[in-house]
Amino acid sequence: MPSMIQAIRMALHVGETRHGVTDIFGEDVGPPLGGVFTGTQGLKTAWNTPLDERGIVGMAIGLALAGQKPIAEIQFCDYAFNTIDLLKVAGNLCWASGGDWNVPMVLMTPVGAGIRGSMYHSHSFDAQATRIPGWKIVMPSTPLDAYGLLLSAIKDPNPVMFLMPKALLRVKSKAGEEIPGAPLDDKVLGQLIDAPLGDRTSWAPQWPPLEDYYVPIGKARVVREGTHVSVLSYGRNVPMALAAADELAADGVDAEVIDLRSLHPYDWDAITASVTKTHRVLCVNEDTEITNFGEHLIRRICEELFYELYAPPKLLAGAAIPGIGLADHLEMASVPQKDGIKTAIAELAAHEP
Amino acid sequence: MPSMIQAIRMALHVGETRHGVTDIFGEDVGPPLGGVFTGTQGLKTAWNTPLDERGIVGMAIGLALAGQKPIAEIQFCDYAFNTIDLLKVAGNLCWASGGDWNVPMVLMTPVGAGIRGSMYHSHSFDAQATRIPGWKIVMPSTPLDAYGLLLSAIKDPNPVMFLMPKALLRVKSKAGEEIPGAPLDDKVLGQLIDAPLGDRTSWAPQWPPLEDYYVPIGKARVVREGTHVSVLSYGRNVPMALAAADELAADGVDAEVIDLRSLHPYDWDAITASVTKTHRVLCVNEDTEITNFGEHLIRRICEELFYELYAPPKLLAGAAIPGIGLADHLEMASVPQKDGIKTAIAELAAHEP
Amino acid sequence: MSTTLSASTPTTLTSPRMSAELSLRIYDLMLRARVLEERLISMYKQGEGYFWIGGPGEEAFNVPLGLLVDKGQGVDHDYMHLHYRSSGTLLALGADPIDSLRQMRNVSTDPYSRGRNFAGHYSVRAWNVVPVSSPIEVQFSMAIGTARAQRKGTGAKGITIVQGGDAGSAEGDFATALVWSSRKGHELPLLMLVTNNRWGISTAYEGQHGYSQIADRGKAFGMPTAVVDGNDPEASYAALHKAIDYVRTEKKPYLLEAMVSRLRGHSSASGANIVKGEVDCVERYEQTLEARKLKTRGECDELRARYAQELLDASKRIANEPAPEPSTIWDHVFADKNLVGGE
Amino acid sequence: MSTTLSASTPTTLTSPRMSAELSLRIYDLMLRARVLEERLISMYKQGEGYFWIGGPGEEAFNVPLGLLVDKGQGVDHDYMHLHYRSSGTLLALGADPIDSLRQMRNVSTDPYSRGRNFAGHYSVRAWNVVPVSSPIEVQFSMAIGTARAQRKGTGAKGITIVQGGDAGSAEGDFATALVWSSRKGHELPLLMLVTNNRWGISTAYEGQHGYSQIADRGKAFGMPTAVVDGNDPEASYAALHKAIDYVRTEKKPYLLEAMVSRLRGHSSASGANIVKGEVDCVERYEQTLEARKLKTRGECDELRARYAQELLDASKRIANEPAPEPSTIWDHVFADKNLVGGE
Ligand SMILES: Cc1ncc(C[n+]2csc(CCOP(=O)(O)OP(=O)(O)O)c2C)c(N)n1
Ligand SMILES: Cc1ncc(C[n+]2csc(CCOP(=O)(O)OP(=O)(O)O)c2C)c(N)n1
Ligand SMILES: [Mg+2]
Ligand SMILES: [Mg+2]
Repeated sequence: MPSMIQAIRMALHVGETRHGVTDIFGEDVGPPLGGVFTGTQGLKTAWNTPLDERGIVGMAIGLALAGQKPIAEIQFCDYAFNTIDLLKVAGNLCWASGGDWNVPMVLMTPVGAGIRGSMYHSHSFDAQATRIPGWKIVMPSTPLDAYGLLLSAIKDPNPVMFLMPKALLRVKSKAGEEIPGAPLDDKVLGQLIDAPLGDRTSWAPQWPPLEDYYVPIGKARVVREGTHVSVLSYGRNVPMALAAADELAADGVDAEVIDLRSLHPYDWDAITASVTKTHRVLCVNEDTEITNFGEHLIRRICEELFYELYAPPKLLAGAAIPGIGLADHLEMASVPQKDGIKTAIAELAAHEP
Repeated sequence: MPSMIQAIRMALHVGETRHGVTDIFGEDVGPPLGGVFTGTQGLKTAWNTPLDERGIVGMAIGLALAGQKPIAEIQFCDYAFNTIDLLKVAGNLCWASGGDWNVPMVLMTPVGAGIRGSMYHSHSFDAQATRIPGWKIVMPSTPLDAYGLLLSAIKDPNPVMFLMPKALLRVKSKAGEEIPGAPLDDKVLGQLIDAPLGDRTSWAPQWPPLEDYYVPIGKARVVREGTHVSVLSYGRNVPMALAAADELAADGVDAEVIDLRSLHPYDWDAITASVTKTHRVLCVNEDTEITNFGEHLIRRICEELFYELYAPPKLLAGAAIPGIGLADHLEMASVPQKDGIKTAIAELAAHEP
Repeated sequence: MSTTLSASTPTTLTSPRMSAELSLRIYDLMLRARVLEERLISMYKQGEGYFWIGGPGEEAFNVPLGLLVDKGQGVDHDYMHLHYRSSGTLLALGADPIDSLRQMRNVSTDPYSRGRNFAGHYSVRAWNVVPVSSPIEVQFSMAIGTARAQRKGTGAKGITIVQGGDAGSAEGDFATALVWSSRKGHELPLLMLVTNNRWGISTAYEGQHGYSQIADRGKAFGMPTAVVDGNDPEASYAALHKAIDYVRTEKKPYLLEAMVSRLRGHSSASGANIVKGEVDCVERYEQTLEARKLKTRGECDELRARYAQELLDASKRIANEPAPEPSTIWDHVFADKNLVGGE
Repeated sequence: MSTTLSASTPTTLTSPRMSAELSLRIYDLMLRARVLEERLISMYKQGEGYFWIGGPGEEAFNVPLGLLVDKGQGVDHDYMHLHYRSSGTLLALGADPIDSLRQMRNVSTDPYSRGRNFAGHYSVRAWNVVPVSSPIEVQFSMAIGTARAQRKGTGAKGITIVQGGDAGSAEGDFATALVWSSRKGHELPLLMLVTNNRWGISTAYEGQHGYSQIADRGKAFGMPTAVVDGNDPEASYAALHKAIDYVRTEKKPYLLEAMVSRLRGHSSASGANIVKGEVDCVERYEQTLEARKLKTRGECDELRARYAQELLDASKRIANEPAPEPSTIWDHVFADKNLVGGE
């Protein structure tokens, strides 16, 4: 079964062959490397840019204004913080011009901890991203969702940010989550689309007959149904929360795990349905915990569903410190881990008004 | 009585004459203009930089590393969004070096709406600022607090952001809020320290015998005591909230208005004391309402004071749209106004569990 | 590779005499642009608008620019990433000045921003005029994108033109445009224009730059550069013509700096009053045309009076046009279904 | 104003013969630096660290740099804003290589970052070595600040040195350093160093730049520029000596580009294996010293083996040093009372 990074590569291939993608670019995105996570190997429209994130974002905006369909990559979201003003411009040109112009670009960037990336390969971007109006923001937790969300992003007439959970990029699809048209056998798929090590000058990928598949932007996915606690999460923390919930089932705790998938717009109906069922909420994400997107969800839940709550809603997020340290202990102590999620769910479930 | 911008100018003068401030700089900060809001007129260490915010922030970091005491200005916070990465570096050098280095710089920048600034002279910065670990963040709502917070910022060994509420810069001190050493008479003060219109080449300010006065970073101020509702705010919205509360007193609604003054670190004790007294919370600020600092306060209040709450906590903030429109109607509809605050307080006060 | 017309030398004499017809057309547009700015300033001073910024002093350069671009929509026409002093260019492109009055009044009929943005913040998709953004110099980072869509090999007939001021060239985005447009083997059809009025708000050019001319910065990148007297419409026309031809045929970058005046100061924030000691390109060109017997003083004055009256009437016509509705703040956040937050 | 030593010409011959003592000192430090990087790479490959990045291939330039700076704390000494390939410079300054091993192991005894940052991310306040930050080129924006604290008139004796790679010069921050350091009448004592290995991770120099040498970009700013063979320690020493003298005496900026090798690829992410076809400056200098009868092959091999053994022993010595405690993540967020959030 394909990994998330292979799913992303396949969606990009479908995008450039069938859906008008004209440029896939960023630092080390083109040959020979094809991306530091291999996400852009073998793509015919992939090219290497100068080492200048402002130029990369500006290039994408300009291409989009010229009616192209650019997909820009910022190598690590840690290096996107010198472009926030340009991301704001991308998000405001349609509004500023009263609808005269639109900016159909996709920005993809790896986010989060989990690869021992130390201070500058562990940043999250969800809180920052949700602060930039005019953007749609998606973040998959499975290869299939990555495939379907990226194709939806490519079709969208607005700027769409595609956040790639670094720690999940090499995780493979589960049964039942096949990518339509992709071979099931890892080896076969790898031989078709993975670039060889060493010299690649004569290599060309052989793409399987991939089919279109769309995950609508704005729709969450119930990963695990449950009745005691609603866990609202996305990206890397979704499989963690699922594992925590499964382990807790033994102790009779039945948690519902929801993968938001879209951070903006987000699926308020799904959140409402779950909270009115479980009456207990845990938001989990890796971003720093002061002025965090999970706090927006909790604020809105408190404003609109206050009397549905049988326990104080809880946020489990990254420590509000300047970076994530390299040493294992430090990283573990800085972002949510399975055991912490488990404890938080159990406490919420045990809480009686 | 002095205006907030005069109070800021006087604090900067005290800083450069008595507290080691070596450089006060930014676009149009030096002669002849002395700042687009006159905040840096007549200061001996004020100078004009190139039009390059990244250079301005980098310059401040470098000066601080070299043991100087720089005060950098970003002309409008709307133009600070291309420097977020550098602000993050300023906030992480002490942590990254395990305490080897520190960065004693002050960054001041005008924020918020209220001067019909349209899309790029109306931004708020409080949500973005509170997302940058390693920084202390303050925002005054009176001239005296501006004076005392700025002097505390100058003395602080860390990077401190001094957010200047644009709409209040020309508002004058109230009785009882005199700046120690400054003449009470507007005309007298103006003649001493305001630069004349026209040619200023031969002008020099005459500084009154100003005294040190410090508002500790991290301490809120109860602007109005009340028992029914706690209004947590800062900057421009504080006088609005106060006016709303005073008007509501007639209808028997007794709201407590708290000016946080420090956004990071913030005064959790003051918040706790107020909420455990009133049991009803309204957070008011102008920044966009998705992933907003008020949502952090509400999240923490819900986590730690849930059973103290007799009503759903409420946030009144800026609309989550790409900009603030120029036309009056548009600006009014985009950020909190007095009537909206009044309604929100009244609804909370009327709410029974 | 690099041509330099110094700003001081009387370039009118060096440049070939222009046809009377074109001279008069340029003069007419310069005058219309000047009168438009004066109307906008009076509107501001009479409280009919909150803020003014614009281009009095740049007409001699911006009008020829508007006349020389290939106007239209899409990659086969020229993209323009302008800044906030471009009224001359817009009028030369055929914009109706009444729309500038509408933006000044921030009424719902403002076609450029629906009452949302400041005066001079144009946006005309049908003419490839991308929205003017207030943040200085970001247009230089975006322009490389439209230029790439028109690069050699695409078959696109258009080029990209980006314009900014002198102080703004200190932003990294200016360097971004230089670096990205000149990559060997990947050059972009990008014309970079710097209108140098020797000021950034209150900050003088002197003491802020290490080169004598901003155009010099292009030389290391192997692109042609030039400096032109932007107060001379004929020299400007010639310099722009040469630069645009080069970019269009070579599909490579070019950096052109124009020395211009700032006749009303930076903006209404500094009073928008007449500044002494600056060359007035309209007056200067009127003298040239008088000397050439193409216009008389009387004709010029009469024309100016007529245009002023037309705009005064126009401002009255729009006096009762409605302000945008508060609820419209939610419009156009997205190009498709407008879904803010989550529903 | 501008001197250019081409990277191709055999600059060893043109540069005056160096004293035997200094030659041997430089060689010794180059070798120690090389052996240190090799130890770090083996530690990475043996799972004793998570990530390696460093300077094999830059020793011939970085060692002379470390020998030539005025070392100490404060404005009367030289500030160094380095990047992540500076082990040669640090050893030349007198750093103990064992501390680099500690950072590689991210143990609590790592004096540079307390186990928080990647290998090669040095910080030594006592020597004005500001913390190496991973984001490319931000050091160029910060360096103007320490340089201003040392500008003409302050009486400060030190200068500021900033170093980055070739690809990174595309960032706006590189232009920021050029613009701010060369402002007429406000020049800064800033030495800008570009170590050009012709790669940015996997992206070749060719096709990414519009100039033949990055140093050319300094010319428009009126600053002296030079290109030196960074694989030649004596040419590098001479070029650095000249540049540092100029900056120290003139208190003005200078841009020096060194052509260097990248002997182990970009980092451990690309395998950290030996790359063919790159000049090895240590081997090349050993041949020079042999030719000059200052060293024999045997002495070189013996020295290398000894240093390798010393570092192997050192790595064993620190094998049991403790990892940082989880609770330490909260330390040093602030320089004073550590108050995160609100208490
Ligand atoms: C990024 C940014 N910083 C600051 C400002 C505020 N500002 C508006 S115009 C201006 C001066 C621009 O000078 P110049 O680039 O020479 O253009 P000019 O106005 O002289 O035509 C400044 C500092 C801004 N709009 N954008
Ligand atoms: C702002 C930023 N963008 C991207 C990266 C990822 N990155 C690390 S090193 C590197 C290449 C740097 O190349 P160069 O500047 O030539 O230095 P070299 O590594 O070749 O010495 C990149 C893209 C980064 N660290 N910082
Ligand atoms: Mg200017
Ligand atoms: Mg390199």
